[in-house]
Amino acid sequence: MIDISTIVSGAAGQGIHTIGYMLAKTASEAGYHVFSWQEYESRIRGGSNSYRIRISDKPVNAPLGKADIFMSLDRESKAKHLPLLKTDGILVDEEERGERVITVPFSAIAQRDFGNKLFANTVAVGALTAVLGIELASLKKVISHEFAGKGGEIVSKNLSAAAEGYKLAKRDCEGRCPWTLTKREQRYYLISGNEALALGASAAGCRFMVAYPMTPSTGIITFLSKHKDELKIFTEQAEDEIAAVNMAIGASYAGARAMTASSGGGFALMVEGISLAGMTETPLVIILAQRPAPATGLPTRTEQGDLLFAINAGHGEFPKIVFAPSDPKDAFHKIVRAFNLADKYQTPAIIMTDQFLADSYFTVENFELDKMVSKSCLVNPDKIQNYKRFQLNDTGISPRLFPGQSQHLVCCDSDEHDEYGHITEDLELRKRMVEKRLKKYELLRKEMRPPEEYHISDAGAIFVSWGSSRNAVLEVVDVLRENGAKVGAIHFTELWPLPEYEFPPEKNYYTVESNATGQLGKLLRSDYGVKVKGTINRYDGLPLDQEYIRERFENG
Amino acid sequence: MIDISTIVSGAAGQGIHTIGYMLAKTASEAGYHVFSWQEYESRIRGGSNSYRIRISDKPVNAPLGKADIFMSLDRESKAKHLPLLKTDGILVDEEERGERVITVPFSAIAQRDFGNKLFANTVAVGALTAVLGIELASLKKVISHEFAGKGGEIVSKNLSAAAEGYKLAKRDCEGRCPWTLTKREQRYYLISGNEALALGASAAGCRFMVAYPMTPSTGIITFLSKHKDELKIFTEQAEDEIAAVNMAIGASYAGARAMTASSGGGFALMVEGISLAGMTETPLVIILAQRPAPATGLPTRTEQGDLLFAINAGHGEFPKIVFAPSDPKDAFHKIVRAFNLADKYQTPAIIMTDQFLADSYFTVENFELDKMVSKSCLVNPDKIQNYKRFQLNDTGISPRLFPGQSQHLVCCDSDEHDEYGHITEDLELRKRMVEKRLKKYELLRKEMRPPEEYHISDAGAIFVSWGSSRNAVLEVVDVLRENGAKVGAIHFTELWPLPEYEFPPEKNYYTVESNATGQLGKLLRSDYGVKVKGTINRYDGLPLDQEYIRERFENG
Amino acid sequence: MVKIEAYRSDAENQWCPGCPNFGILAALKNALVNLGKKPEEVCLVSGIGQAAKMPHYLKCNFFNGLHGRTLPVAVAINVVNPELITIVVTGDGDCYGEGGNHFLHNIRRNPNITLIVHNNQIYGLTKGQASPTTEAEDKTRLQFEGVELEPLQPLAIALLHGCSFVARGYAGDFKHLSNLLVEAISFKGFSYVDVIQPCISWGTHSVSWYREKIYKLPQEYNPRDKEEALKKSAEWGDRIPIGIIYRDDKPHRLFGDYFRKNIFDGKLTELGCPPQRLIAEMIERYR
Amino acid sequence: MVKIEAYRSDAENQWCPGCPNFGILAALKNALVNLGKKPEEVCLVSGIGQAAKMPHYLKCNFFNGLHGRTLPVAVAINVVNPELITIVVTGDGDCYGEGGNHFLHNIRRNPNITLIVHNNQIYGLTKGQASPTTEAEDKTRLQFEGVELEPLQPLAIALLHGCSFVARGYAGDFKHLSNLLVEAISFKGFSYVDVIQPCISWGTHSVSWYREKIYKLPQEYNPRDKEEALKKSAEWGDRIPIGIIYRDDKPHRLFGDYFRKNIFDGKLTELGCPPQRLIAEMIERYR
Ligand SMILES: Cc1ncc(C[n+]2csc(CCOP(=O)(O)OP(=O)(O)O)c2C)c(N)n1
Ligand SMILES: Cc1ncc(C[n+]2csc(CCOP(=O)(O)OP(=O)(O)O)c2C)c(N)n1
Ligand code: SF4
Ligand code: SF4
Ligand SMILES: [Mg+2]
Ligand SMILES: [Mg+2]
Repeated sequence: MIDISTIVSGAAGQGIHTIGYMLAKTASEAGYHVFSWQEYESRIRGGSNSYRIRISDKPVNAPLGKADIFMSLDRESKAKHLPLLKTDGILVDEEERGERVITVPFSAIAQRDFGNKLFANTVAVGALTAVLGIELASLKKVISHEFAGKGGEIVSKNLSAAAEGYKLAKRDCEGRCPWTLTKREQRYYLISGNEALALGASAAGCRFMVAYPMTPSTGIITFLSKHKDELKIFTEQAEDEIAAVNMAIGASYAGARAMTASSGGGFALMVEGISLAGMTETPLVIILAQRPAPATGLPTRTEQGDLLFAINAGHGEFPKIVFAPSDPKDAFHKIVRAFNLADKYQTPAIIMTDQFLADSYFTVENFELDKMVSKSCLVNPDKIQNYKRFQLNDTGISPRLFPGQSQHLVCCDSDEHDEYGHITEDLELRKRMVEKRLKKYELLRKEMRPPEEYHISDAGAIFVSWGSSRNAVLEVVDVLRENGAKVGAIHFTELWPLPEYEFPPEKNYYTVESNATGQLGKLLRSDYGVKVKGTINRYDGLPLDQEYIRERFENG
Repeated sequence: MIDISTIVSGAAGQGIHTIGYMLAKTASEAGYHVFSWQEYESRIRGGSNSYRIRISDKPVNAPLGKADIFMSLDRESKAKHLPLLKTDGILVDEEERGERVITVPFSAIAQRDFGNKLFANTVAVGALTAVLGIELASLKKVISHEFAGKGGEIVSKNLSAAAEGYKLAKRDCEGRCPWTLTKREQRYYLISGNEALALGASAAGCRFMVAYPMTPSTGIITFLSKHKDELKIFTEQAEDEIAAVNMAIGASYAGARAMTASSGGGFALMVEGISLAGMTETPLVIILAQRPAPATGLPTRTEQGDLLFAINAGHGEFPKIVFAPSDPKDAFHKIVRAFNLADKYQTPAIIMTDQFLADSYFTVENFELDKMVSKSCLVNPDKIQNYKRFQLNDTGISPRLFPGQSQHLVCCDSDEHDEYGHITEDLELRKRMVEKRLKKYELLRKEMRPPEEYHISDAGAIFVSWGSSRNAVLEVVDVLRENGAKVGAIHFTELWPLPEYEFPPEKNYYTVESNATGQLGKLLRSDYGVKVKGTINRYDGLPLDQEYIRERFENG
Repeated sequence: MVKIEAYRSDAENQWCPGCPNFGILAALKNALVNLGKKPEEVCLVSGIGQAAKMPHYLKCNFFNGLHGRTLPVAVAINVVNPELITIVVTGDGDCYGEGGNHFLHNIRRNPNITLIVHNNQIYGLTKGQASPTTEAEDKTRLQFEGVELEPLQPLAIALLHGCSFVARGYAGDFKHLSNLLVEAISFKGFSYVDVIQPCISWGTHSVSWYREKIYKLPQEYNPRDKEEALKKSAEWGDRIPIGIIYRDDKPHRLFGDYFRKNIFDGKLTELGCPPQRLIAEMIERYR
Repeated sequence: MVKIEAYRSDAENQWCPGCPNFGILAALKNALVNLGKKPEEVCLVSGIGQAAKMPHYLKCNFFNGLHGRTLPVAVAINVVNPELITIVVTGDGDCYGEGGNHFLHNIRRNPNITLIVHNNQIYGLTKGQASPTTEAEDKTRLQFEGVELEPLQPLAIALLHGCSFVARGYAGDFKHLSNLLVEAISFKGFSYVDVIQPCISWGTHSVSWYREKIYKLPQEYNPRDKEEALKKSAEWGDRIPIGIIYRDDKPHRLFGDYFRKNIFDGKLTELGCPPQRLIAEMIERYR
C-alpha cells in the first residue's frame, strides 16, 4: 500500500499554502487519494505554519503526525517542524546537503533563471513532485490550469520553473527516494470542508447567507460570495453576529432558505437568536466551525469543545438539530439534510465542524447527487380556509406559509402566542404550545440516523467518537486490528436529538474527542446510560490522528 | 395550625400590589409567618393579575393554589380568579351580597368619605385585616410606617380609611369569618428574593453592579441604585447586556467585586462574556432570573427552563459555578458564597432564580450574619518577585493582583496565553493551561454542598428538586407523610459542579421541576448515574405548589 | 379600495388607556388605507417593548422578534421579498439602545423599508428606566438622581449617514402623522420617522409639555438642505419641530442593488433549488 | 524619569514587517514616556484584531478582551480605579463594527479614558473583509464587486454626542502622532483619536495614496469651533486633515461624577466589604 506523508513548513505569507495545495492537486491529478491539512498561527506574516499532504492509493483522509518527506521555507520553521520527519525520511532543502537530503536552491534558481523570487514556490513544487516520483506532466497540467487566469507568460514561466525544480531533484533522488507514483486512471474530488458545506447549502436551495467574518468559518461566505452570480445566492457581511442570525431568521420567515456561520465566540452571540427561531418555529441553519476556546482561544487551531454548549444553546426548551459531519462528502450531504429537517420541523439546525475539517482537503470518490432530495415543506395556501400559523395538531408541525405568498397573513411572535401568532397570557394555551413544540422533538428523534458501526461485533474495546475525527478513528481500528487487537468503533454524526440506538452490552467503550472534558461521554451516559471505560482526549489545538489515539489507548 | 390563603386580584395599575403588600406586612406585624407571591401580565395597565398571601404560624413559604379569602378589584379579574376560592371560602366584595360574602363598597367609601378613589385600596386592606381577625393596631402601625414619607395628612386619612374598611367588614364578619390572628410576640423578616440577593451581594462586598433592565431581574439593580449612597455601590444601566457583562468583567479585573443580572434572553447575550471570564480567570457573578421561554416567552411568569443552558453556557471548557437558591434567606447567603468562590477560583458564578423567587415575599426567621465570611483572595504583591498572573501550579489557582495595586503588571488575554498573560501559539503550553483551568473545576467540586435530605431514610419514593421549589416540595412531603405515604425529598441548590453525593440505592426517584423536559433528571443521569422513576413538571408559567405536585404524584 | 376595517385586529390591546400609542396606530392604519395597501401586502417587524406590541393591533403580516433586533429581520425580509411593504415599528429603547448597532449600520445599507420609532424617551414596558433619548438630569425609576448621560441624536446620525428621508412626527397629531407616514412608506429607500409619543405612565414629561413645544415645520422650510436639516434635528427645547426634516429624492443605491441588477430581480422565494447539473458542474471543478 | 526601555516588551511581535502599526506603537510608547507615566500606572484595553494585539508589544497592565468589547471593559476599569491611565487600543472593525453600540453610548458617558482606533479601513486579522470605514466601491476579499455601503462617520458621531476631544492621526507621522497622543492622554474626559493606519497586506489603498492626501491642520485652525470641526471630520478625499479636530476644555460631567461627588471619591478597591452592622440594619428594616 502506498502511504506517503509530506510536510511543507514556513512562515505565513511565504506561500506554503500554494506549494501544499499545488502538490496535493498534482497527486490528485496523478490519480491518487490525497489528504491535506494545515496548521497555522493567527497572524498574517511570519511565525511557523505547516501544510501536510498525505498521498495514498486508499482513501485515508486522516492526518498523521510523522512525515516521509519534509521541506521548509525558513529556518525557524525548519527548527520547529523537522522533528516530525521520520528517521528514514527525506529532507528537501535549499542549502543543506547530506545522505537523506535532496538539495534544490529554489530561491536562487527563481532569482537567477526567472528573474523573480516569486517563482521559488513553483521550483519547490517541481522538486517535491520529483521526490514523490510523480510524472512532471501531472504537475504541468495543474500549473496550466491554476495559472490560466494570469496570462500566458506567467504560465510558461511557471512551467519552466517547475521543470527546473523537477530536474534538479530528480538527479539527487537517484537511489534515495523510494517512491514511484505512476499515473492511475482514477480521479477523485479534492475538496475542503468549507467548500463542501457552501456547495451543499447551495444545492439545498439556500438563497441567503449572512455572516460576520470569523476564522475558521469565513471561507464559507467567501466561497458563496465569489460564486454568487452562478449560484444565485444573496450574501451579506453583517455588522455583528447578532445581526447575522436575526437576518437569517428574517429571510427564512420571508420564505427563503437561509443560513449563517461562525465560530464559538460569534456563535455565542447568536444563542438568543436560536431561541427565537425555536419559538417562532422558523427554519434556520447555523454552521458552528469550532476552534480551541474559551474566549478567543487559539483562533486558527482545531478543537471539538462546543458540543454540550451547542446542544443546550438558547434559553428555554425547544427542539433543535445538531449535526457534526465527518468529512467533506458527509458535510455536503448533511447540510442538505439539515436544511430539509429544519424546514420540515421548523426549527434551528446547527452543523458543527472545526478548523481541521473546515480547512483540510479530503479526497472524495463520489457525491450522491441523485440521491439528494431537497424539498421545501411549505403548505399550499389555496387549500387553507382559516389560516393558523401555529395550529395545534398531532404532530406539532403547523402549516407554514410565508408573508406575501397569498392572502393569508403570517404572524410570528417571540412571546408565547396563540395559534394565529398573537401574544397570549392564556396559561393553559402556553402549556399546549410547549407540548406542541416538544412533540416535534419526539418526531425528530426518530429521524436521526444511528451512529456508524465499524468492526464492532467481535470487538472487546470500542472507540466512540463524533464529527471530524472519524477517519483517524477508523484508521486506528485498522492499524490495531492488523496487530491483532479486537477493537471497533462507533461514530456519531447526528448528535441531537440523539438517535435511538442500543449500545452492544459487555464492551469496553472509549470516547475519543478533541476536547478535555469528554463531552460526548457525558451525553452517552445521560442519554444511553452507557458508562465509558476510558477517554482519549486531545486539546492542544492539533487534530486527532491514529498515532495519537493508539499511543493513548495502549499506554493510557 | 393556622394556614390562611388570601387572593387579591385586579387589573394592572389598580393597586393589588399595594393591597397585597400592606396585608402581608400587617400579618407580619401581628407576629405571623407570611408568604406572598404574585402573578401578573406583561403590561402596565389592565389585564388580570393576582397577589396571593398565605398566613401561618409555621414557616410555610410556599404557594398554594386555592384560597380561603378572595377579593377582586374588577369584574374581569373576578371572573378569572374566583374559581380559586374554596367552596367554603369567604368573598370580600364591593357590591355582591350573600351567605359567604363580606360586602364593603371600597370605592364608594373612598370617594364619599375621603374625597378620592385612591383611598379605596386602604379601605380594602382594612376590610381584609378584619376578615382575617387581625387587630386594627397592626395595620395602623404598617400604614404609619409606609406612608410616613408622604406627610401627616396622607397618613391620617389612610388611617381613617383603614379603620372604616375594618369596621364595615368586622360587622359583616360576625358568625362568618372563623379566623382570629391575635398578636404574637415573634417578628419575622418579610423579604423578597430580589431584595435578598441585592443585600447579599452588597454584604459580600459587591461595589459595582451593572445591568440592562429585564423582568424579573430589574428589581435587583433598582434596589441597589436606590440604596447606592448607603451601600456605597456603583450602579449603571448598560446600553445592552453584552456591555453589562463586559463592564462587570472589567470592574472585576480592576479589583472590585462586580456583578450583573438578567433573564434568559439577556443572559443569552452574556454567554460570550462568561467564556471570557473563564479564560481570563476573572471572578464574575451573574444573576439569571428565569422566566418562561424560549425567546421572549411569558416575561412576567415563572419557570426553571434554563438549567442545562446555564451549566453549559459559553464556548470552550472552563470551570463555572451554578447555584440556585431556594428562598430569600438562602439567596442572601448563597450570593455571598458565590462571590467568595468566584473570587477564590477566579471564574464565573451564576445564581439562578426565577420570577417566583424574585418577586415573592418570604418570611425569614433569622439571617446568619455572624457566620458570614466574605474574604477576597488577592495575594500580597510585596511577597512576589517575578509576577505571573497565570502561574502554573498544583491547584490551578494563580496569584491574582489588580492593575495599579503595585508595581506588578496584571496582563489578561482572551487568547490562549502564557503565564504572564501574553498571547501564545505554544501548543504544549496550551495543553497545560487547559489543565490548569480544569484543575480548578476538580477543587471546586469538592467545595459544593450536597443536596438537602428530607425524610429520606424510610422513604420509598423521593422527590428530587432544585432551586425555588424547595418549600413546595418539603410541604408535599409533609402532607403525604401525614397521609401515611413514605416519601422524602432531596433538594439541590448547588448545581455545578455537582457535589459529590451518593444517592441512596433502591429508592424510586421523582424529579420535580418547573420545566417540561426534566433538566435536573438529565444531570442526575449523566453525573450520578441515577435513573428517575418519574418526572413531575410544570410549565404553564405558575410556580409549583404542593397540591400540584401531589396530584401528579398520586395520579401520574 | 381597501377599507380601514380590513386592518381591524381581534387581539386585545394591552396599552394603557389613553396612551398616545393609540394615535400612532390609527395614523398608521390610515396611511396604509390611503396608500391602498392590503394587509397581505404589508409586513410589520417589531422587537420587544410597548411600541413593539403594535403589530398585534392591526391586521397584517408581522414578525414580532427579539428586543433590539428589528432592523436585521426587516432588512432580510426586504431582500427576500422586495414587494412586501416592510415597516419596522419599534421603541426608543428597542431601536437606539439594545438595537443601536443595527440602527447605525442599516442606515448605511439604505434598504427600502420604513422605520417608525415610538419615541417616549423611556423604557415603558419594563416600568420606567431611562432610554437613550431621555434627557440628562431627568429622574426615572432607575436613575433616581437623574440621568447622567447626554441624549442620543438619532436623527442627526441618520442624516450624517446618507439617510434620505428623515422625519419627526407627533403621536398626538393624527392627520399630520398619517400624512408623514404616507410619504415615508411610499418613499424609495430607507425612510425614518421618529415619533414623539409621550408615555403617560412613566414619561419624564407630561403630554402638555410636549404639546406646547411642538410646531409644524413651515411651508417655507426646505427639506432638501442638509445643513439646515442637521440644525432642525437638534432643535429640542422650547420648540420642537415636526414634519419632514430631510428628503432627497435623487435615486440612491438601495441595499441589494447589485444582486437585483446582476443576479436576480424578483422574490428569492421564486428561485427554489438550483438545477442539479449546476451543482454537479461546480463539484466537477474539484476533480 | 521614565525611560522608553521601561516599556519594552519581550513578546514576539506578530504584525507584518513594515506595517504602520509599528508607528503607532512607537508613538504611544513615546507619548507615555513624555508624560512621565510608569508602566504600572497605565492600563491598555483591547479587543481582537491586529490593532488589538498592541498591548502585548509594550509593557504595562492590559486586558485584551473580546472582539468589539473594549469600551465597556475600559469604562468599568476607569470607574473602579480612576487613577489608572486607561487607554483603549482597537481597530476599525473592533470599535465601529462589532463594537458600534458601545462606541455610540460610551461617547455619551464621557468617561475619562482615551480611545485610539487603528483605522486601516479593513479587517486585517481575518484577511481582508470590508470594515465600516472601507469606502464604497472598494473591492475586498469578501466584497468582490465592491462595498455597497457608505462608510461610517465615527468622528462626526463623536462630535454630535458631546465628545470634547476628537482627533485624527496618521501612523506614518511619528512626531505628530506622539504629540497628539500626549494631548489626548492628558485630556480630562473622553479623548478620541482615529489613526489612519494603512494595511500593507489587505488595504484597499496604498501607503502613498494616504501619504499624498494627508495634511496637518494649520496653526490657524480653531479646534473650538464645532461646526468647522464637523466639516473637517467629513473631509476625506483629495485631502485628509490630521490633528486635533475638536477640543473643548470647559469642564464637563464625567462618567461617575455623581458617585465620586456624593458617595465615594477614590478607588473602589479600597472599600472592601461594608460594615456588618450596616447590612444588619438594612435587613432589620424588613422586620
Ligand atoms: C435581550 C433583552 N433585554 C431586555 C429585555 C427587556 N425589555 C423589554 S421591553 C424593554 C424596553 C422597551 O423600551 P422601548 O423600546 O423604549 O419601548 P416602550 O416600552 O417604551 O414602548 C426592555 C429593556 C428583553 N426583552 N430582551
Ligand atoms: C465575536 C467575534 N466575531 C468575530 C471575530 C473574528 N475577528 C477577529 S479580528 C476581526 C476583525 C478585526 O478587524 P479590525 O478591528 O479592523 O482589526 P485589524 O485586524 O484590521 O487591525 C474579526 C472579525 C472574533 N474574534 N470574535
Ligand atoms: S407604559 Fe407608557 S408608552 Fe406604554 S402603553 Fe403605557 S403610557 Fe403608553
Ligand atoms: S494585516 Fe495589515 S494591519 Fe495587520 S499587521 Fe499586516 S499590514 Fe498591518
Ligand atoms: Mg420607549
Ligand atoms: Mg482594521
